[in-house]
Amino acid sequence: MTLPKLTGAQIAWRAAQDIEDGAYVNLGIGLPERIAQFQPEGRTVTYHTENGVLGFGDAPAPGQEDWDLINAGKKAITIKPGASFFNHADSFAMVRGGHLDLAVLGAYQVAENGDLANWSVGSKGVPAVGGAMDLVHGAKRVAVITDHVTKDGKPKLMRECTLPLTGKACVTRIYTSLAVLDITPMGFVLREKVPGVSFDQLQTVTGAPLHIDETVQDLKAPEV
Amino acid sequence: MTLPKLTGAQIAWRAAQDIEDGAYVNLGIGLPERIAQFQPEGRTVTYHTENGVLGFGDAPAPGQEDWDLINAGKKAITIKPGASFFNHADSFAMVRGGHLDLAVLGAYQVAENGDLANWSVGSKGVPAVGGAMDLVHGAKRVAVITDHVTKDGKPKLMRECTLPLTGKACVTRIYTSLAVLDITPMGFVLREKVPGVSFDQLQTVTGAPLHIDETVQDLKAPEV
Amino acid sequence: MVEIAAQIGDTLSDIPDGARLMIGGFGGSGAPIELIHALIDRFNTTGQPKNLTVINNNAGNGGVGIAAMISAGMVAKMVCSFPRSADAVAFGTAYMNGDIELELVPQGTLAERIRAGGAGIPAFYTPTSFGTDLAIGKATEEFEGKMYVRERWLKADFALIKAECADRLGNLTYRMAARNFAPLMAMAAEVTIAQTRTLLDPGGIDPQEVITQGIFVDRLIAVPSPEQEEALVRDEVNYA
Amino acid sequence: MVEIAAQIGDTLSDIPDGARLMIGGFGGSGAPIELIHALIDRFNTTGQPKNLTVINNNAGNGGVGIAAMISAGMVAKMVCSFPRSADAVAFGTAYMNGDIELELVPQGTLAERIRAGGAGIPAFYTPTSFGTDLAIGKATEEFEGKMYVRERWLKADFALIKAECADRLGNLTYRMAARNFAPLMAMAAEVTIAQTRTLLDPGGIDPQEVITQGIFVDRLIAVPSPEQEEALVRDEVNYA
Repeated sequence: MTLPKLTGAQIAWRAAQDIEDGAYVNLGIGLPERIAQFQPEGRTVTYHTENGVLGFGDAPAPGQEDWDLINAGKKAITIKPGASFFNHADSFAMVRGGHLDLAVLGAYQVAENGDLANWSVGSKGVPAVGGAMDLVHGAKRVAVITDHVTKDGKPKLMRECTLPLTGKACVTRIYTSLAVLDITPMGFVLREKVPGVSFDQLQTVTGAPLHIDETVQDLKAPEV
Repeated sequence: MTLPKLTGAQIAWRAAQDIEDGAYVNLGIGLPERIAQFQPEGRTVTYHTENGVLGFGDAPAPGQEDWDLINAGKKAITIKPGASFFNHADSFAMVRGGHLDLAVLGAYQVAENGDLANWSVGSKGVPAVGGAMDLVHGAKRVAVITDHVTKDGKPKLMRECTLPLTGKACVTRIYTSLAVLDITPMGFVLREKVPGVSFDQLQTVTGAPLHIDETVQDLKAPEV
Repeated sequence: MVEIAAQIGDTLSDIPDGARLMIGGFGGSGAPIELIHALIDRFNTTGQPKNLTVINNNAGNGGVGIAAMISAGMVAKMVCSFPRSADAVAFGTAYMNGDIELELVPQGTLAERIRAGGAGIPAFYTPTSFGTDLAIGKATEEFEGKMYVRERWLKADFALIKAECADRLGNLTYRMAARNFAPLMAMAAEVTIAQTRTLLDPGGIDPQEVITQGIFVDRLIAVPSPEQEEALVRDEVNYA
Repeated sequence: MVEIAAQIGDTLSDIPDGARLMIGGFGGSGAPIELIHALIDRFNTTGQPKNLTVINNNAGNGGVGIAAMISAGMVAKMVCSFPRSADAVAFGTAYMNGDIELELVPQGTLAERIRAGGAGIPAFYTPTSFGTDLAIGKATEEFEGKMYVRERWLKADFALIKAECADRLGNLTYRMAARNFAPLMAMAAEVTIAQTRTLLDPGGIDPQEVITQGIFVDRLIAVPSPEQEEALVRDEVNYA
């Protein structure tokens, strides 16, 4: 069964639409980073990176990199007027202290109670955690952006995570290639789904019950 | 019995002789502050004040005060080249983290185990503690500078403090108007005493046993 | 996102009765006199806000600033390290009359509790106050042979602080020792209100020299010629 | 009091076997490459220091800096948040071979533990890692309805950091995001050794713009044209 689905860029576009004007946001390494390029016009969003920069901008032109000016993914960045630098303790005071409006992270698995697993696939290889365990407890809202299923087609949205947790009951919204869902005391509540995918089809590729408590909207994104 | 004794300025002078070149020092409000003026020539001492200044200098000339540039006693100060400003958490990180070489404080009472009482005379009046309880735990050495007895002639050096404590077992050296003493596992050990005061006379005005474990030197200070 | 107010009163109009206020300054250095006096103006006009808890190192001096708030009857409780001084008559009178509550906190613990509030650290251990009356009722524990007292974070509904420069994104710098508690309070309050001597466009402060980042600041008001508390006290000014 | 060294090796000659070293930098930004390479030089000449514990956010990249220390066999243990990356071959190889120990710490907890070490706070509570494998064996407690994990301070015998400007009293500034862990490590180490691009007389740094105060710095060495780790890694430089 091949379902119509959003590309990674389209998921990022969809997540970008929900970021309000004036927000302070941390975007995780990888797919979440792409959200910045789809920021709707007329909104001012200030991006935070764990290594001590607030208010950074686009990547510099190739050859223009300054390697003292990088993001948490160790990619070269630029700064916007009004940016600031600070030490790592102050940076995580912003995170842990609840000063960020939103953190958007990738996920291996998300459970219906909001548990997130995104740092370890188990015992093989070198483990690495970075700032993910801090971010899930700090931001006012923690959203996940991910393909709806693994590369093998297995559900990433589950009753319980089977991989090591990053944080318990921390995710509140999920943007996937097939749907937008909120996590509520009921579990996964479907807010939007891709047209052409039925509720039953979506349930089949989701590892926990989907709930509906208001009209489900069409999940649409432009070609980006 | 009127004993020959040092003036406040002379006690401050004596305490100043022990501050090594290169030391970072916090001087308590009042008598301890006067130590700075007797700093021996050729030594560089950097003074810390709780409200976020390292490397301050003398008081400004009258009329030249800048009330954004004060010490913990809220007196106007000046800064020396190489001074720095920082916030209160960083200031007490310096204190609590053990980065100061020396704190010199006043005392109501000091016990033979190093307990210090210098913040409260009991339940009457408005209590105030300031930074004293932090300073006694932070500096590498905590010294006290005080008259040997109270204004009523009662001992300030005691078996146990009767006034509310500032800190337990924190004082290591005491400079008084009559003597210099160290606090050791034995209790008060006499290092220097004013010529003309006998050991027995000194014991009479001290509320705990005085010990001797090496030659007692004469405590002498110039007219200052 | 920071709001830039046209009138100083606009920045303070939603502070309710019973609010917890952190107010910057150590003695007069860094005291946001204009913000405090604007709050007194509102109280004198409307009777609000009252029953305030005020967190500051001291408890006001002379007849201005926090002392004037106390005299006006706006303050139910002070949280501070040093409420006693030659000029702290307003607090002393209220305290001796039983009209105001006092939570006395060692200065370094006060600073660290405020930082903890801003940094999401609900409790920490400090050697400060161990074995003293100020540790009564608090958990203690030994670490590496030394005894420590457990202290809790301190947060507030509003912080009122005084900056030297601000940009329109809320980044702040401070003048000399006027910095003291302000950067910590900006982190620990739900709403941070800063008066600033100069207000610049974004980029007007070198990103390496920002002391308080805009993320911690909610409202700005330009006060180009701020009063200095110490000078007012020496001039025996009474704000009433 | 700060010592100003004439030769970079002079700053490092007393680091013993088994020492705990904090090394500044996040990836290559802020990595004190010259100090690290001088320490490798000493090891290559004298066989010391070895069995080091290194505290850094990462675990080295390519063939330079911390990666080269690991390849040289100087490092017994890494304490870090993110030892995995495309270029972290030296650590990955040593780890998979069982030749190096790893203490994995969430990044914000790592920063706060180091700050706590410098600030005299032996333990604190953080929400970070609650309910995860990284909290196993740690005390937990509920505050105001949320669960927290208790973490301990982290200290070191030596810190090696990279500054942009220093004055002769040890006051430091940093360049852009190269600041990261350095100010915290300077506080938490018994002996802090800083390489600096420029070395100024006292007063050369505005007192309001000092980031690390001289009280936290013990040794300075001027390195006027420091290498950038990221550039060395891209050029596939191997320091051996």
